[in-house]
Amino acid sequence: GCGSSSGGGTDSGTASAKKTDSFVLGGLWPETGSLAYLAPPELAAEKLAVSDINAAGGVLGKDVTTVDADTSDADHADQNSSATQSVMSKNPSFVIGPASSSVVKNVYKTITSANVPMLSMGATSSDFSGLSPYFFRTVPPDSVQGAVLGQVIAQDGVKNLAVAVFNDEYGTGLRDTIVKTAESAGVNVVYGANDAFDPTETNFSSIVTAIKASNPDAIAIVAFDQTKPLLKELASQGVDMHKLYFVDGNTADYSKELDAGLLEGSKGTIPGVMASDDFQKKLVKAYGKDITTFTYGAETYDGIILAALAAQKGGSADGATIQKNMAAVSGANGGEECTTYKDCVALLKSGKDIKYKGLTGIGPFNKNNDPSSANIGVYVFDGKNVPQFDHTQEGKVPTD
Amino acid sequence: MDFLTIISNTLGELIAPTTAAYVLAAIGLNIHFGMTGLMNMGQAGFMLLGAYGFAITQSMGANLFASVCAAVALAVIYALLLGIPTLKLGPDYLAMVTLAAAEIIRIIGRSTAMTKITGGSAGISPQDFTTQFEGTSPLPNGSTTFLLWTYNNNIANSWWLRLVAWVLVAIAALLCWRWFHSPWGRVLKGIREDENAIRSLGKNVTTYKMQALILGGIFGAFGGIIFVLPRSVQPDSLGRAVTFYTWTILLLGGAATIFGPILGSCLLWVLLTFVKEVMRGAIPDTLISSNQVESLGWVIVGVALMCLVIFRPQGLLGDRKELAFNA
Amino acid sequence: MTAVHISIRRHRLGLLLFTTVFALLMALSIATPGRALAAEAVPTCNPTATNGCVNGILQDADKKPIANVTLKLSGKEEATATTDAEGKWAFSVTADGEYTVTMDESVAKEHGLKAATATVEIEKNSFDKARQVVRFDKPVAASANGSGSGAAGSDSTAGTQSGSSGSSGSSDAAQTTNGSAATANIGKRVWQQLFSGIIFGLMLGLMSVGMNLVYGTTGLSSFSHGEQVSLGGLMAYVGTQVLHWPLIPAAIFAVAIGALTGWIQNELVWAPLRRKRVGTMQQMIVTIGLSMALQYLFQFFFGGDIKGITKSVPASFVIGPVTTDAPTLISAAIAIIVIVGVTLFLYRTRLGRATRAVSDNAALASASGINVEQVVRIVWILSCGMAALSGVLLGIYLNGISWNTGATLLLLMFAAVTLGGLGTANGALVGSLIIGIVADMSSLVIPNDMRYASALAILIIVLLVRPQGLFGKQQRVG
Amino acid sequence: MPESKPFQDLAKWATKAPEGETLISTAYRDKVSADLEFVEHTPGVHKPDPILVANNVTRKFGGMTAVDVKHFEIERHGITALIGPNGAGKTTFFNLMTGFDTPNTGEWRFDGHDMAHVQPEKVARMGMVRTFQLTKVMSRLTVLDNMLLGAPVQPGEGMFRSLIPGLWRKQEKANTEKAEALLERFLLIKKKDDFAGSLSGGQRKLLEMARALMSDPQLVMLDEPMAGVNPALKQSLLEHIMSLREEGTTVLFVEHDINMVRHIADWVTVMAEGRIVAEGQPKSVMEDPAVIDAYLGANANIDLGDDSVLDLKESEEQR
Amino acid sequence: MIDTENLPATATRPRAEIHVGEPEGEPLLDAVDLVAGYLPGVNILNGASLTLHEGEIVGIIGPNGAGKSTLLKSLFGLVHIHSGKLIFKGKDITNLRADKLVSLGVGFVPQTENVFPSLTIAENLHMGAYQAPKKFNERFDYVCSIFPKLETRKDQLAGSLSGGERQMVAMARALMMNPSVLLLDEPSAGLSPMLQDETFIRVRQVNKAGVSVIIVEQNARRCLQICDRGYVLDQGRNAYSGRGRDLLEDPKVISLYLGNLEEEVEEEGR
Ligand SMILES: Nc1ncnc2c1ncn2[C@@H]1O[C@H](COP(=O)(O)OP(=O)(O)OP(=O)(O)O)[C@@H](O)[C@H]1O
Ligand SMILES: Nc1ncnc2c1ncn2[C@@H]1O[C@H](COP(=O)(O)OP(=O)(O)OP(=O)(O)O)[C@@H](O)[C@H]1O
Ligand SMILES: [Mg+2]
Ligand SMILES: [Mg+2]
Repeated sequence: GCGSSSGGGTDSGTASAKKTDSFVLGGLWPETGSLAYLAPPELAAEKLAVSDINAAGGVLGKDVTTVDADTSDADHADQNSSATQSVMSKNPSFVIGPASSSVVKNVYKTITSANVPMLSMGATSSDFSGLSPYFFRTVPPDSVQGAVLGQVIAQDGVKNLAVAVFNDEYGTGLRDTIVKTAESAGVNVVYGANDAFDPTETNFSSIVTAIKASNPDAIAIVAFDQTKPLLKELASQGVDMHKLYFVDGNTADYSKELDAGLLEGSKGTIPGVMASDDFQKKLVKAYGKDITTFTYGAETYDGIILAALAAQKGGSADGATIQKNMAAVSGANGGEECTTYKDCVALLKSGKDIKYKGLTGIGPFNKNNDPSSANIGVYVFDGKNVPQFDHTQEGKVPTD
Repeated sequence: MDFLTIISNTLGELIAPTTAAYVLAAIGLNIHFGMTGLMNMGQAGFMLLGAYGFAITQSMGANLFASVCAAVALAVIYALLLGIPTLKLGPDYLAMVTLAAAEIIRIIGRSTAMTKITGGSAGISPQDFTTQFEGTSPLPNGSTTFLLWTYNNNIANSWWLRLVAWVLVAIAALLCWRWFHSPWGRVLKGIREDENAIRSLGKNVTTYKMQALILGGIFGAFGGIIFVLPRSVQPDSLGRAVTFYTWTILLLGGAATIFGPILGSCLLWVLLTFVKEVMRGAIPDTLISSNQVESLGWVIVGVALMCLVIFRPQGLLGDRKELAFNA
Repeated sequence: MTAVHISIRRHRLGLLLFTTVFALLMALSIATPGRALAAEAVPTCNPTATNGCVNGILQDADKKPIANVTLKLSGKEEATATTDAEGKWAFSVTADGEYTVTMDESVAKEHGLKAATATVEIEKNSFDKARQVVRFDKPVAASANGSGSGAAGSDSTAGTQSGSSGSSGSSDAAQTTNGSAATANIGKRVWQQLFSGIIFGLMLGLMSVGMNLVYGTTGLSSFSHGEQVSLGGLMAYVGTQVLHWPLIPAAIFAVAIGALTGWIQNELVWAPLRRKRVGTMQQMIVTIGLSMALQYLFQFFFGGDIKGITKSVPASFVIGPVTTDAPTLISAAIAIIVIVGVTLFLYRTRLGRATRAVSDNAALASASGINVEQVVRIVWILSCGMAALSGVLLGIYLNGISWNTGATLLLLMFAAVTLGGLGTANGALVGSLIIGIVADMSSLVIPNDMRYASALAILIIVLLVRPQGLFGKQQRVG
Repeated sequence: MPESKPFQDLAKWATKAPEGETLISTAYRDKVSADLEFVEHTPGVHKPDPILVANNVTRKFGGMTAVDVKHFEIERHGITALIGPNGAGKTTFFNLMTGFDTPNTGEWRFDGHDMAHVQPEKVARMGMVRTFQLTKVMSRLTVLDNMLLGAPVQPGEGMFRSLIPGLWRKQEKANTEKAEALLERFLLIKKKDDFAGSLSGGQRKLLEMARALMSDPQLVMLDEPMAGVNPALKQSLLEHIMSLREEGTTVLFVEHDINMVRHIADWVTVMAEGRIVAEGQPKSVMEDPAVIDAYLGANANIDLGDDSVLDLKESEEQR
Repeated sequence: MIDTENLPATATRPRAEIHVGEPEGEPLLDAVDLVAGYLPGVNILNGASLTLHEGEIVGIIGPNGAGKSTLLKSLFGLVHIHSGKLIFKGKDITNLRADKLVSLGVGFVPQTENVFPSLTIAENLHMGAYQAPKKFNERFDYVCSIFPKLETRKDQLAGSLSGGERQMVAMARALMMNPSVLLLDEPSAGLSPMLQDETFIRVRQVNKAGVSVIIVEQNARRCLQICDRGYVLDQGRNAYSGRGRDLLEDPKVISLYLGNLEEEVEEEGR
């Protein structure tokens, strides 16, 4: 009878059940390993969020403190656990991270069973909807972005589409929706509907040969950092580089990596309203070092702010309280819209209900603790290979 | 820096299920390599098969015992398939074949073509296969603090799992002790030294090697089950790195010793956690960024491993004398 | 195709469904406050909170845009639009509900379009339905879903796309298209993939020949050899991108650094270990530790992302059935020259023979007057230098190098040297070529993410037939 | 008359010999010499009571024929010496007989069983045990463990049975006693708890031979057992070999020490270039000019300290 | 007493004139009270001493495990000498690296593992001439005159050779470098009687050409026949030493180390 993950063990000794006013932010980041390049924007966002919160008077009048650990990647499952243990041993009020779906799978039970709410900024797997009352995410499931990109592809008149996708939960999940949407809108998927390449792939020449031989007039690339060598290989085999489609994992500034003009006209989607230059600059400043990708930066920031607001609203920084108030501060019950922690706290203090509208532009948490609605920004690469904001599309996240 | 949590986290690794899982895998490898001289560079393959066997049958609703049997059966079948053609290979070649075979299992397991069975790269989520195990726990719900450590009683990385894991380790160690000091163990050691000599004395070397391969594989499968129970089944989590850790554990502790794998595993994970915890606490991120701190932690662990072997090449419990007769 | 029949059979049911849904929606839209404004034709439409889009692109079967065709939107709101020079047209609509787009039948006939009418459903709040793309060029295969945005069956009222029911159908359809396309493509791909397999094999050969040299001299399988490769690539990156040197000096710098690390690690680690007569197994664990330390050291300095050594993409040209470029050919040439050089060194020179003698029996080699330490030192320097060189070439050929590029290729290097026969020089080359070709060619027949499995399977199969590898020699018993 | 008594009884009695006595009976010896007395001295001759019979066994390495034995028999309970120049194919012949190598052609029977394609371990279990010329000791096992491995059929060597010590303790003890007695005999008892890898070259030879004797084989094939063994010890071990026969063991050995061959062999077979070129009683074979020419050499009975040897050599070279 | 130093290298020394004890004069190689062993704390040599004069053949015999091979290996820098002194041509060579000794003109044939199995015979011999590759052809012809088989089999891998053939390769390899001192560890083991004799005669021949030889043998009688002086080693110490001939006839040496198989066989024969 103790099988449920939703924590039967309510009041037996977990520190998070006690009322407390010190908000301890636990962070699980992929600081080493194959996803390590995702860590800088996340860490920067964490720093920025914490400094914003503390600048606005902290949570419940106290500064937020952080405890961080490196989960590494799924290849180091042992590190997933020991990092979690490391963070949990410091009694966090709330845990932000990990970003990758596979790592989330490895750790979420340990965290949620201790009644500590956790929020993933990057786990897009649709399996995670309603995983646990203590599991939240600020990123919409992959079906949302996939649908938008699929339509963008169809709308551009693409007849034959090739999809280069890496075999990872993120990649194949997103690919499936893109393919489904695009096909139903009349696009012929000539490559990649079932084929994927290994995430550790380094040699893309035969993959590109296969893509080229399928004669696509546009290529969607669903990958992370592997995109860089893949792009060059595509270019060197003479593929039309102006009709590529990117996703949030790789819609990035390629001005340093590629010759100017190479990607001009290609498009990409990123969840969230336009990640403003301003925010990017702030991240770089908070991090103290140059950051090349900004993936999941905004999601991280919003996640932390939401948790801090939840604690503030509930009047205690323990896990159960935060969990109870997460939906409320995100605006599930309506409330006055506010966009910064400072403003939101002010509203809360004046006894109002709030609706935090953050950088990601997501709607309030729905019953699955997913964002109920989301924004998908569509970007077009300019002559310097930098993605420029084109338009955004908003919509409801399906709940089943 | 908070020393108490550093110490409790570090020492927590001593009893962690992961540590126990590695002990089991290393005990298996000890039978392979320490005893029989089989250079199995694919212990993770056995672990992955064990984990798949257990988790897939669990998610189909089989009972616990049947699932464990399935895991063991998979390991046995794999050992047979691998062993029948390849046991005649020289040690270095066998190493390569086992490494390749384990990698093939992982690649096939994670391929999109297998999504229906193994879950592909997403693997199998814990809610699909851990509930039954957690349900067998006699412990009450909630969490318990014992000495320095607080863990949930039943869920995920729990006391119940720790209990089961270490009881398994104890049984495995006991069995190994019995085997190592029996004529059977003596034949295996003889094969390790010179299989042709053993052949000339009328022992069926292939059978013995096969027995060793299967036995070590079964321990590996148990290690795999324990490894995935607190987390999820993901093919990448049981890849080459795991085999390398298992080897490191075995040789750190001392090959062909009973307590070597246990000590080696404890040492490795304690060292790793200690270094990383201290680094997290000791180096302010103003100096270098926190992901650099984490990388530096790994660098130090790597160097520490090198030093351990350099300064104690026979391992903690190994016999220095044996080194003198290394082939 | 049966798709058409299916959609016709569904007609009645669809009609029923449609009427109910329609009625419901009508009721809803009446209930909503603020009556919808009229639809309008716009140059481009993007859905927002207040408007949805019905848009598309009018192309003929050959994907040529059809300009100046008038399209009529009817349904909840009405408007007309004319396709532009690219064939694009768009309606911005404000009310949720059914819309039908119609054009002149004659146009459809003239351009061989599938239909002249399409009905879609707009729901502003939904990602799936805020925008509906209508394309009359829709191919038959995709319409097998029976759902879609309506252009399928000419006069079909076609239900709105229903998320889950379509998914299995769509992937099946994709499989068939993919399958037939694949077979047609294979002919085109064979030569190109054979070529890239050979090139990759050569790179692999260059990488592994150094590893094989170390194995052949000391019996040590070095797990840190992958990191030596990464090091070469990363140092070239430092040279070209950080220090802004031209490629050649950067490459020389990288090789020099690689060779230096070989020398240093021999002096600091391997020589003392040999002096203590530590077994190769233990030394192997040290290489695992070293590999770990190096990998994270790279990550410490270079971060986790992929670094490009060169920025620009070289101009490609076509030779016979394959497309290639100059750097690739030059890299291949360098690889061949170096590998052949090493082979000649091993079999034709005194020092080369000495390395083999040392691996057989170091004590006896020393008793024959060979300075064993010297030989091993040279081998380490050579091996690490070649690894660095291969890292540079690889970084250029693979368009980037990261902290773990070498590590991901390590297994293939091992496979290559084992396949060829451990410790044999030409074995490493032949083994690498086989592995490279099999890995690259196998994606013609099996899924891409399994292609390395096929290379490893080849290794196992070869070893079953020749347990000592292709070039290895069997020892006698007794 | 020894022949009137059943051998078996004698053999049993022999193992229970009183302390101090080495050679207890000469029953088998007498039988063998009686049997061989009238056997013709031609290569490939038939013997009255053969234990091993080989026919047309050939083995080629590349272009070279290492073994080409038309017909060969070993007399049961006899001590047969196999001699021949280096590279004659003696070791290869051993390898073929014991299944470590497969011949290109030929068939051979041991005790009436066809031995083609029989695995080496099976061969050993059938009672044909061999030693290796280039010694094979289990380096990282103690000398005693090396010996115990030589003991045949041990219940404790089963994977499951080994878990229950009760099943094998008793036998283990008996084996240990036997091993220690043998080690005593081979002057290795002091080294019994040392790793075998630490033995000197000669000691390894001794261990190898002692180990082969642990299993009381029917036919023991010794490949240069005494090369590198101290002459004094060698001499005392020869008696042991002779006593083996009285326990029912047949001995086939390769040796380059002519005195030893003369001393203990009942029958000598000479191999050269893979073929059996001569067979017979030691005395007569050693006098065969062909054997002297190809194997013993002209200097066999000359004091090498003599300068005449050098002069002879010089003149030979001048030619 | 002959002044060996001043004799032309090719001169024949009448055996009768060799003194019972050691010849006087500066020894070529002098090992004094060597203590050496493989493992820490276990000494195999417990103060063994040995002297080799220019132009001598010195034989070492002793029971198995006495430490004869260890002595040779320690002379050659392959076993660590814990204490004691080792002088070669007036220079201290204690624990000198083996390849350095080779360049000083010392050659060594180990007892076991004395060939490179994965090299061909020719390559093995190349290794023998490693420090003087130019002389290869000349020396190759020389060793092939001793062991003609090597010439015909020169491309066969040493690992596939028969025991005796290996021994030939080992001996030939050492002769390739044209050493001035030769350390031989059981060179005759595994060779056919004819080749054993041949080996001993060749040893005498090279000795006559000016090479000083230390030879360890279990074929003790043959060995002592050709030795100027002999040592009997037991348990890592010198037990007896003296002229080869004298040792050969010493009853104690015979009963403890040499045995009397030969006589026994001869008696039987009669
Ligand atoms: N695997 C092999 N490959 C090539 N030649 C071989 C192989 N094994 C043996 N030979 C050759 O076959 C011949 C016979 O070898 P074998 O070992 O049987 O000789 P032997 O009679 O035992 O000699 P010895 O008295 O020197 O031990 C030798 O010339 C040897 O070189
Ligand atoms: N590698 C080793 N490690 C430890 N002990 C060793 C080693 N090699 C030899 N010994 C021991 O040293 C002693 C002397 O060995 P050594 O080889 O010198 O004997 P030896 O006189 O040459 O005997 P043999 O005539 O049998 O060759 C032996 O007792 C042996 O057990
Ligand atoms: Mg032989
Ligand atoms: Mg010796």
